[in-house]
Amino acid sequence: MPINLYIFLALALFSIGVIGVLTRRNAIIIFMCIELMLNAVNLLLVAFSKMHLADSSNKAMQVVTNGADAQLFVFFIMVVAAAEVTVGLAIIVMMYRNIHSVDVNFLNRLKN
Amino acid sequence: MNAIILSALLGVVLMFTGIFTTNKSTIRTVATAGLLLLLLANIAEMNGWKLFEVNTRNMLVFNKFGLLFNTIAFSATLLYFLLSARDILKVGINGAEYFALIFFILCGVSIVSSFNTLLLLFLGIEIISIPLYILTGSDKRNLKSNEAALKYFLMGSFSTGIMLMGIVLMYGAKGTFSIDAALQASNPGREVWYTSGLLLLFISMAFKVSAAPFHFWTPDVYDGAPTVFTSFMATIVKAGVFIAFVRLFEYSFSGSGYDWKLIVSIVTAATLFIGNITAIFQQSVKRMLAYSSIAQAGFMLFALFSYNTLSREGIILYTLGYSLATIGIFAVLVKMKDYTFEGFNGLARTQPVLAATTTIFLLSLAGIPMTIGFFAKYFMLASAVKSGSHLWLVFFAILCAVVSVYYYFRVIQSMYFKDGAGATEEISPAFRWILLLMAGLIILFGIFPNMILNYLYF
Amino acid sequence: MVPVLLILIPLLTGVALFAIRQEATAKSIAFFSTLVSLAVMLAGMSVWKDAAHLSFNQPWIGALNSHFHLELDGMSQLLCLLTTLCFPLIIYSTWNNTYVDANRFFGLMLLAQAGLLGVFMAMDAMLFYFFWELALIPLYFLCSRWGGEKRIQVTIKFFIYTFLGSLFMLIGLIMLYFKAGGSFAWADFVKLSLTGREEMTIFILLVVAFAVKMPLFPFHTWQPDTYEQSPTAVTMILSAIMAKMGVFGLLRWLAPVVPAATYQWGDNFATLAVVGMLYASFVAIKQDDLKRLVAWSSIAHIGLMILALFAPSYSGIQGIMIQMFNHGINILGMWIVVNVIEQQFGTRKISELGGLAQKAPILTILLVIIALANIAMPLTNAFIGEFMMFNGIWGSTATKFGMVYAIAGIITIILSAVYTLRMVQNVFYGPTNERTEKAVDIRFNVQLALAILVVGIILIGIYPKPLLSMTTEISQQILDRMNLK
Amino acid sequence: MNITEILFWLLTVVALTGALLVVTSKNPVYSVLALIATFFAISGHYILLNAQFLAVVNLIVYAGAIMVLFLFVIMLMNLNTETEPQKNKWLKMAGTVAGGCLLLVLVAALREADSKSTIAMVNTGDTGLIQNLGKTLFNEYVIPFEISSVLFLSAMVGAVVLGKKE
Amino acid sequence: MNNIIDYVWLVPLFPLVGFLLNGLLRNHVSKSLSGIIGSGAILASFVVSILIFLQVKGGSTGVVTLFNFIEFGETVIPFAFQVDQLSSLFLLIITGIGFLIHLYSTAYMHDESDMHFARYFAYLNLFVFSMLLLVLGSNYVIMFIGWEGVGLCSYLLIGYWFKNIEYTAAAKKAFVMNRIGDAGFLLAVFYLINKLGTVNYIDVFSKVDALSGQDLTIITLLLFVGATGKSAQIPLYTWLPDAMAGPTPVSALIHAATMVTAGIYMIARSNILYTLSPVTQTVVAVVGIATALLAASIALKQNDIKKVLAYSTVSQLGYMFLALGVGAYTGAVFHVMTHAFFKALLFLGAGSVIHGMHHEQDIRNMGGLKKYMPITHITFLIGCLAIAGIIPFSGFFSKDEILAGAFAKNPLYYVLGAIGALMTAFYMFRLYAMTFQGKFRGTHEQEHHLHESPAAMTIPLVVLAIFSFGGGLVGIPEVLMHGGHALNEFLAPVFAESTRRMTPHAIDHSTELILMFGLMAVILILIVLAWRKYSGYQKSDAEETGLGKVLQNKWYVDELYDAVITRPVNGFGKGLEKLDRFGIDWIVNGVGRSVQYASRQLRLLQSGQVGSYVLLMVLGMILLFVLQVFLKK
Repeated sequence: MPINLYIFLALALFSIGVIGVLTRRNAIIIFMCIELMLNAVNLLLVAFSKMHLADSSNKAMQVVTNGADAQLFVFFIMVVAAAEVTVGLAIIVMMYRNIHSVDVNFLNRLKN
Repeated sequence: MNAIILSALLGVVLMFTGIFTTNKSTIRTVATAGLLLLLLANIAEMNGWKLFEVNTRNMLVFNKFGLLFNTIAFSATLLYFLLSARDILKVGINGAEYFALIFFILCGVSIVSSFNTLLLLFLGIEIISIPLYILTGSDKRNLKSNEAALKYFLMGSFSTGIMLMGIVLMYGAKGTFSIDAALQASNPGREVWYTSGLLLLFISMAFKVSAAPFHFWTPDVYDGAPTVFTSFMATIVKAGVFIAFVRLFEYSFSGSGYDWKLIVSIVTAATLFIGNITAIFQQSVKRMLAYSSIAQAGFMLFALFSYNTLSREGIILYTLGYSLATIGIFAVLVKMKDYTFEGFNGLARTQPVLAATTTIFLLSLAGIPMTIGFFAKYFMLASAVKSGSHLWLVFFAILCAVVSVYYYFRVIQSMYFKDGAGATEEISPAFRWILLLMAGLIILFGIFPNMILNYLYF
Repeated sequence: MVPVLLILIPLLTGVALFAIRQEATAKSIAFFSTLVSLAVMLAGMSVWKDAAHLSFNQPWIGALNSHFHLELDGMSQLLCLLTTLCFPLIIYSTWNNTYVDANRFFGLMLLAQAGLLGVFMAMDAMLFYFFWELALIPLYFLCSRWGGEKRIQVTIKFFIYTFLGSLFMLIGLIMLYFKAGGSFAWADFVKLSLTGREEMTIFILLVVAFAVKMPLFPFHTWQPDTYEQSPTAVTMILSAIMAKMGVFGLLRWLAPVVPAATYQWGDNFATLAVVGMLYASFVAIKQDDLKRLVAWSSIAHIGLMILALFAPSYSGIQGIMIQMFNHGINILGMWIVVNVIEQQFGTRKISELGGLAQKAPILTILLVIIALANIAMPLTNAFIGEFMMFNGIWGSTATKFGMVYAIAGIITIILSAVYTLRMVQNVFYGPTNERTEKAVDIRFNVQLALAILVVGIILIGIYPKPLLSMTTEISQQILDRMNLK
Repeated sequence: MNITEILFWLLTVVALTGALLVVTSKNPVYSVLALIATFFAISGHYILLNAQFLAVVNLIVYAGAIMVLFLFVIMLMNLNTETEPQKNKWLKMAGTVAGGCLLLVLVAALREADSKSTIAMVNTGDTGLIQNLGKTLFNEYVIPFEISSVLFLSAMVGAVVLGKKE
Repeated sequence: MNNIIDYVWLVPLFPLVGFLLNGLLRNHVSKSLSGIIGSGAILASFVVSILIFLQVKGGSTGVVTLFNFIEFGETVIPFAFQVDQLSSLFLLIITGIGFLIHLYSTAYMHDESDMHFARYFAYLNLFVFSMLLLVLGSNYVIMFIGWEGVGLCSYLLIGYWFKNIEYTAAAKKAFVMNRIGDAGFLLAVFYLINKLGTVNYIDVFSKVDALSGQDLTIITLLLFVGATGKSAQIPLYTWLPDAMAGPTPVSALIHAATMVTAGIYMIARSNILYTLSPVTQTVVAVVGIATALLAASIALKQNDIKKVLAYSTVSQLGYMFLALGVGAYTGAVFHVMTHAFFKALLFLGAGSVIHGMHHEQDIRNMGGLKKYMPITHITFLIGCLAIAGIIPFSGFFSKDEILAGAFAKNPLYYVLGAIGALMTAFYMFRLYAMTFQGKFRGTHEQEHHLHESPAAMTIPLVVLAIFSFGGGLVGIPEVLMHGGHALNEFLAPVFAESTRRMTPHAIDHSTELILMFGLMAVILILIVLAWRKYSGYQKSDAEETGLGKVLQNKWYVDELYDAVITRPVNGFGKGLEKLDRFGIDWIVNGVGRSVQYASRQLRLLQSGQVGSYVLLMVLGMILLFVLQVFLKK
């Protein structure tokens, strides 16, 4: 498949994630949208991994990688995402315990 | 490598200390001793004595620059511990864990000061960020602390997403995550991926160092977090990220073949402007310092703007000067009963040593000669002048520096020239002596910056 | 050795004073220290006058190739003499003023002295900048801590204003540093040959700092307020010595370093100077506050020095140098009188005073002589300086408008008589009022201080040759660099 | 259009629809479910790209563990109804427009690349196999792997700090 | 002591020592002692001056350099004294009359306390010192030192009674007006230095051909500006009448005999420059004659005894400038001399009257004093006759010489000058008649206390009266006596160069005689008229009207100056201060304010909402992308 398609797809997912962060007020949903952004990145990484694999059979291109590093990167992203989720949800729960809401609009004691 | 491994281990040690004892002074002693060990280990490595022989496969590169920075960061942390360890333990019941998290952060700092691949940059930044989210929210009953933690977390993860997108695009163009190898690989037609990716990476790093217009988290988080942790966050962590930033663009900008000066200058100018201007109207010293840290970041961005030897020296001096001064001020701030400017009224009468040292810290932040802050700013400005383009930025920076005098001096005015009680908590003599030591260092390095700079050339 | 001693004595004493609690002791130590400085300075001018004693050069910041280079050449000697002479007089004449935290007050005074002396002796731009600021910071604290009602706003404005100027100067010095191939040495700066554009940029950057400090119209608005609000002892430093920093900067770091731009901009700045002189003189006529009056008069007098620099000639340049000294001691005398009046009557309003001549004849006599020096009567020191400056301005070959400047400038000579005599008339002459009814004459210390000044004023006025020969060489050097005769 | 392309487009549509649903649905539970659907579609893409290991890990870690955690928290907080009041409409609009612009700009920027002929290898290649990845991970990538343990440690400590009752 | 000229520095030294002694010891010396110090110093100077004069008369002149005053580059300004015919003559006048006035003062000022008495003599000595510097200086700078010095002393002495704020105001006015003139003088000096590199008279005059006509005109005009200030000419004359606030002997010495003639001395000294610039000469003559007429007309209606004399002085100074303007330098110097005698006499006489009347100065309250103060009366009458120009009184000769010179240059000058002379005669005898003739119009108490002044006052009067009577005999015109003009011969070396270059305007003897005696006849008629009219003067409350009122109010010149200069300057000062506070400073503070305002507004960006933060971040990203990727290629 042309790499451009994957790029556009990843960008679309990424942007939808961004839009979600921008428009939603529920902290959990915002967090989910961020996960969506990370997944868009993962998808693109895998696509690039395969692109570079394709390049490696092309003599004109400088061969740098067989794409394994990208897939491992995806792996590490997932690791980090998991860690983040642990912490993030802990924070959200703590927040909820205090104000009984996860609406980010209520977070406005700190301003100006 | 000494630093990375030791700091991770020390983090674990502290975790276990927390399990076996609740004695605060034990925890404090262990943490301080551990940090001293860490510092010594790093100095040992600077002198070529490696504790661990690890094949990093070129993913980590330890050079003088990074090691010197580590030394500075650890020394600053040591001073921070000496000044504020008691206050860290006052934040909540999980004293040992806070120290453990700080050690993990130091691990992250030593990773980002020596990374050679974007993967480790990413991991290092995350190792720094995740404990910070927690420390920010560690005052669990305090709604401001909660709010700050959540804001920081949401926006931090958002910027992580942007960073990753940037890394991916760069990888797409070059086929590698290694930052020096990326320069050799050139795939015609894909440069635009590289540029876009680099830009996204730049943006996310700008977020981490709170450069405008990606700085919005900074005032709220610094304000909301427990003051002791704000101190750590605003100094050592920020400096660490800056070193990563500089390290990253040391290779990347020059390799990209584009003129980055324009956008860097715009971001720098915006940071200076917003940081300085907004700081003026603040009523709380803590929040003022948050904005001031944005403003200082603006000056540090000069290191990126004009990449040359001067700026390399300068960023080291800058991080040192900035950290010393800010840690000192925050340590005093922690002791204050009232964080507003009025709270400082008459401090010179009630606590002359605190007032005098705070004055020196503030003068250093303002960049007055005879303090290291002056040389920090000097190197930044000189490097920009040397680079020869976008001179307007230099003048803009000057104007902003002048504005900064106004709000820094407001504190001095409160302490010295206004009447008031200037109430503080009880101050131990050791605290005073350490403050004096720091003030002394600031002046010493302010008169003889060579003592630091020589290390870069020995 | 002499330069180092001159810096170290006030610096170390100043720092040490912070530890001394007793007021009287602190004051005495400060006074003694300033006397020692004066003795060292005099020794430097008489006994140790070989180059080895008057110059000190050690590497300082290796990474920047900056040297700790101090030197006492003719111009420095003159200004250092002024500084070392003024400080003991200031402390002595204000001996009866009381200050809270007197030890800090005097400590800061001495730090300021160290900074000022450093400025006048530094031959390395970085060092110069250092001392430039070192002089400023203690004064900020002095003004803000011990000043009048509105001191906080006024001094922060003063500080920000001058700090802005000095940052511009810093950029200019950095540019010069790179142009000079990585050297801060004055000797390298004056060897540079820059393009017109570069000179222009550097000129503007440097001149701002000096213009604010002097101050040159229209950068002057901080000055009357600051002089008014500062404690008088500090005002003495500000106007007697610190204002000279700007002029000194022009002479040392501007004109010889960027001579072409100095020419090119000469007329603009000369015009500003003339306008400023007239402006200040006119404003001074209607001032009611003694401090503001003297402040404005100072602007007018300094304006003449600026004018003489931007319409340069040999006699003008040399005139500036000796006038820096002369104006310093004259205005110091004025301030001492103002201080006496303020201490005694608690007011500085001219309209609330009167008839002091009946009650305080000695004060009146001394003041009248100083006032006459202020309006440049012949046989007072100021006449020599102003004569040479006006002569230089009139005959300057650097500008086409020398005569116009001289004619416009000479109007201020007339106006200075108007406002000075108005002050004398309204404060000292006429009938006494209830406020001045119980006035007493000045104490011995003030008498002595003023008498020393008056003797100096008259001696220099009659026999200016020592001052002139001191500055001949350096004037020639500056003029050679500017390609002037 | 061969089967690969058909699958590609199908998965793409599912992923995008899922993503849009995540953003738009009022009920958080629906959002979670839509996100899981998206993850499935993305896993499908992985398989299509012959990255089986990642596809599986994605399903296990993301769809399995993480999303369940989300769901769990949402249930815990009793957020499964439409609790979210309407946000300021203008801000919402601005957010959408800004996101759209970002997409536009990114696409416009990346479209420039001379990569029309570049393809991502589909259905072939064995880099994605667990054996190869494992080898690389424990040879080349052992340092990041160890370092990520620090990350987990800190996350763990963090969870303890935040979760422990005072 | 074979060459006394080398010791010329003694002449100014004595008064300087006197000044220092009296000034520093003023609290410790008795009145008599300070009187002796003061007068003695001048007497000593006078003695030396006489010796010098004799030597100069023998033909030797010289320059005595003490030290180099100012040096820069090639310009050297020495502190040197030049002794020649002109300066030695002035030395005699200054020290001679100075001594008489010091002597007079010991009695006149006797009411003052010890300290102020000593102060008075200190000032007076300082004045003499300055005046001596002025005339002795061998270059323009030293002259300028004396020039300003006498201005200063005039200031100090006018404001001698400093408790009276009016007096100090008059003093200030005098000083400022002098300063205006001085500024012109200074500029001339600068011009000279920059053109010739020297200010020494000898060098300047020998290099005079190096100056173009324009240079000369400018220099001489600027110098003349100086002269108008010091010698009270239009437009700077108004300070002199006000200067009468000072003690009367001061008026006699400074504001009649010596200081005000400094301008004449200066022009006479620079005669060669003036001779070579006809434009300036015309200006000098016109200003001189205009001043003479204006002041004389004002004097007609003044009632203050000293004011009349003051305007008379202004008027006479006008004559001297007329003389200078027409090139009759000797005439001018001659008139300086005779004027010094008779005007000092008149002032001292007036002082005697005032002393006798207990500080009453209004002549409307006097009258009939001749029987109470006979010596004063006689001497005053001699003075009046002298100033009126009655042969053989001294004024006749000098005035005649001036008028003859004027006629030779331009008959119009003569006509105007003659009118002035007539007015002079009229107002002087009005003054005389109202003071000494008729009945006493003062209070009874005043009448009771009236008495002749003590010897210390009358002796100077008599001496001066003798000189006023006979002083003119050194300059008897050629028509009356061949070779009678001793002064002319004496001064000839000084004016030699001018004489050589001037085109002589000789008038024939018969015309001169007609003019001389015709004028004197008219003057005599006027004297009789005035005498008769004012001998029977009665006080009346009727206000003056018409021209009389204008004259009484001095042509409203003071008011004019007040409206045109003083008030605008003050207003300007006030306005500028406003401008400063609300203009420049407002802008400066405005920068601060706008930064504060920006701060207030900018912090609103920090809304506290995560959504808007992220929105702004995204917008920032878009902006950077657009800049970097699309706009920069």
